[in-house]
Amino acid sequence: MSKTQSNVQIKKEWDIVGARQMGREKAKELGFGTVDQARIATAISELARNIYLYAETGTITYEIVGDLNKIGLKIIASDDGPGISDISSAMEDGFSTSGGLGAGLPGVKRLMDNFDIESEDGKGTTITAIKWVRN
Amino acid sequence: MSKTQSNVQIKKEWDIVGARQMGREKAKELGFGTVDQARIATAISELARNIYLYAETGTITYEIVGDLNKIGLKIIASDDGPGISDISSAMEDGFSTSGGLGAGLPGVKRLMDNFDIESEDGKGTTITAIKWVRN
Amino acid sequence: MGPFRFNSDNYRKLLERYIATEDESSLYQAEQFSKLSMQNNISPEEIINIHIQSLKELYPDLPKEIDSSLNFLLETMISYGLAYQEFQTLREKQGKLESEISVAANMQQTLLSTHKPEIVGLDIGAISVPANIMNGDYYHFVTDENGNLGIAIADVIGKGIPAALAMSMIKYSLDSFPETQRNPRVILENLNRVVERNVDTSMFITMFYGLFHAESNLLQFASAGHEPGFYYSAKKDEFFEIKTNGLVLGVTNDTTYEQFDIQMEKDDIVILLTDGVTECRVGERFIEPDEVLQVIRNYMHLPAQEAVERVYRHFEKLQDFQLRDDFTLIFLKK
Amino acid sequence: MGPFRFNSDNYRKLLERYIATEDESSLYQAEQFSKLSMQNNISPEEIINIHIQSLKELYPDLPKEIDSSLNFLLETMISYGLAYQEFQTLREKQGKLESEISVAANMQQTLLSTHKPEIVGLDIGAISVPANIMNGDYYHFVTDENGNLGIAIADVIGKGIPAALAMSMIKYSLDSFPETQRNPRVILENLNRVVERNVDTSMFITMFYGLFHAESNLLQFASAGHEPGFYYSAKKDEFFEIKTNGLVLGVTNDTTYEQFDIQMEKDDIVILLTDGVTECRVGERFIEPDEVLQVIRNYMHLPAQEAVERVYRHFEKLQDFQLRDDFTLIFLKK
Ligand SMILES: [Mn+2]
Ligand SMILES: [Mn+2]
Ligand SMILES: [Mn+2]
Ligand SMILES: [Mn+2]
Repeated sequence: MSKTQSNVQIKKEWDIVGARQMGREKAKELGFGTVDQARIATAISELARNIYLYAETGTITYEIVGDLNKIGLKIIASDDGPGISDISSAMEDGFSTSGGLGAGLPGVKRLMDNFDIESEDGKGTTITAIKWVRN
Repeated sequence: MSKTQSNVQIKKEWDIVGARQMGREKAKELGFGTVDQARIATAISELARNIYLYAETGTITYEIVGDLNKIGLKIIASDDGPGISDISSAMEDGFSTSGGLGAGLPGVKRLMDNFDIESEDGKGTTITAIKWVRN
Repeated sequence: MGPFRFNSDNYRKLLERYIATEDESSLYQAEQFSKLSMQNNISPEEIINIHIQSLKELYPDLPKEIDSSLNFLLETMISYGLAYQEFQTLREKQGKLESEISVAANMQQTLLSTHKPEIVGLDIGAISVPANIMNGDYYHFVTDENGNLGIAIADVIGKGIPAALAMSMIKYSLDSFPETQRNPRVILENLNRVVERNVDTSMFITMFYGLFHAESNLLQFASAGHEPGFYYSAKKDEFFEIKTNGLVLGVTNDTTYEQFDIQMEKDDIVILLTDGVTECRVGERFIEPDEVLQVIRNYMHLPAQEAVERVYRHFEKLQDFQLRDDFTLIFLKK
Repeated sequence: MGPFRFNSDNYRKLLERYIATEDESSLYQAEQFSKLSMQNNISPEEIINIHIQSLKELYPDLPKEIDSSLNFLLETMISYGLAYQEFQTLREKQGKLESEISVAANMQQTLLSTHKPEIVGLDIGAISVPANIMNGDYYHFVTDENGNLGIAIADVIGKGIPAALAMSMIKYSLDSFPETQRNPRVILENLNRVVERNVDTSMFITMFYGLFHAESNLLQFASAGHEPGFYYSAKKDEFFEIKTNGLVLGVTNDTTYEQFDIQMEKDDIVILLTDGVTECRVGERFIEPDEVLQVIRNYMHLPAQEAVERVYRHFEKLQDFQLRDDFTLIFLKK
């Protein structure tokens, strides 16, 4: 298993692909099945794309988490962008943030097991999501 | 092309399969693509299953219809069963008639291009649906 | 061919049989399998995965390109899986909302319900049926100590919840007018101000208000743009349209209404209605006024309540049991 | 890697590249492809079909078993395709319903709006914020010719559209009582009968009604099971709970209410509220009564309107901007 934390900078659209790839590799290493690997990659896609579109630059961080009983992959997407002024709207279905093309944040929440968002107007956004390996 | 009208009697569950098969063959002969063949078979399944479950016996009739410009397959499902007392409810999404397993009549309507229903309380039901070959 | 449990072994077995025989029976079972998997909240991308696993078990030497191609397909299904999950959430939400609306509709029915009074020498029939769950039509009877009868009939232009709220407003405003001041013209002028003040300009309310004097058999009335009713004169055996004029409620603050009257005689009938009766649609065409009167004529010899119910049932059937608009009909028979 | 049009050629090209390279970039584009196909209302079974066609073009000698297996997969996707189409219908329906509710909410706001009166020697602040779109809390001020102030504050137990309808009823009933008869006890007894007659037994309404006499500074009040407010005595620099008793509205027809009074003195404050204030939840725990009073104390030196707004903003933040219940707060400062 590689070191427990690593990250990918998001600056251009191409970096979204890099972030997905890193996530998929980590997921494979941890023993996630094909479907979950694809779900994790899609969630990262969404998060990285949000950074690219709205904050311009930011970071996707990968962390292996867990205890004796379970193990999982934590994805942290953080940026210093404009922040999300209305979080409860952004978490509503149908209120897509990627110009109608995305599954939006509710999609990320569905793809992963845990989901947390912190955002302050003008001070950026940090989204943390975990997926647990199914036994 | 075979004769323009034929039919399958529905008396037992096995007849549903026969009705689907006949429908799929007709559809293939008429030049429907694979997806439309599967849709027509599914619609017939639904109609035949309704007959089997609620009217016990009935008939699925196949008719080739059209004019110089278009050609299609007409499916007529008729029975002398108890009839549908509340047609508008039966045509509502989520009000499934096959014990939660079916796509119900709204499903048949979506799978086909034209849809018509006539039913009288205690006097049976006749459902007519047409699918047109896409050019 | 009985019911089977949802699991991937079943899928593999069905798939194997289908590949061997290409029979319709396996496809029928494929359909049953997919319905069952939907009942178990299995997403479409999981079906693709089950397909891949089954194929690998059946063909351990599956060409690498095929395996690879199926992974690609699985990837395209993830978004569809999300849509499928959103669908399930939405269906729950919709169910809740619908039950909320049906509670509100019940409440509205209680709130707006009116008691049909017994007036000596006047036979009253009234029916009001909503096209959807909530009724945007309204009628109301009120009597004073002298046995005079006030009759309101109204129609909100607009449907659903906003229309229901507007109707509650009309009801409570009407209730709040003192019993002694039941002059049709004045009532409409007061209501007009209430509506103008409280309701969005995009919502209009039409209303007819009548006051029947029990002793003199005089019906006084005024109308705020409401669908004209009919007066049947028994002596002439003829129907007359009840002509009025008057702006719908809520347009301007200072609208005034003109008051009219009809001297009712024995066996005469006053017929009040909303446009859900006269603009009844049969297929693509609207019904003709003469047809409406012919139907009324067929039943008007019956007791008033039975008559309005028969007329309603006639139009319900004519419209294939699918009302396009709320339907309200009142008969006042001398 | 720019945007591309939706067509099956694109799918084939992407698939071909992925089979050759197995690179993440193709999978990213697969995701984009599927989102685009969803925008074009392409059903999942059509994606399977595009996949089959692409594979046949890439491998004209595709093994018969593989072809056959994919047809089987396609068959299982037909039901999912139906669910997908139902989802689109439902989304439209939901959109309509939501806009209907928002129109109704706007109307409710207009209908229930109250004018905050200017009373010499009394500083009034009031705020009411719904947790969802429609407000199930209600407050109302009314003055008579002697400058006395009637204050109503109410909470429907129940949310959404039915609660909104119930509140309209309360508002119109209140409006219909003659101005001269503003005795709190009598008002609650009358309202109780209206609610009992008109509203389903599963819906309860709590209400506090107060009458402030401008000349004597006496506040008379009665409560129908409403959340107790607080009385701040400036002389003692202490808060007292405003103790009352009385059944919620609508339980039995003949409920009677006890009337209490408070003699207000200079700088005293009467604080009226709904349980959305006192039962404010922070994470998993309810806030303590002392914490509520501490927050009130922090802002009560401000002008009454500013004070209630500051208290609201404090609790809004504490609850992560997600109210669990409608929030209504009134300050009456001598
Ligand atoms: Mn209407
Ligand atoms: Mn109408
Ligand atoms: Mn409430
Ligand atoms: Mn409350």
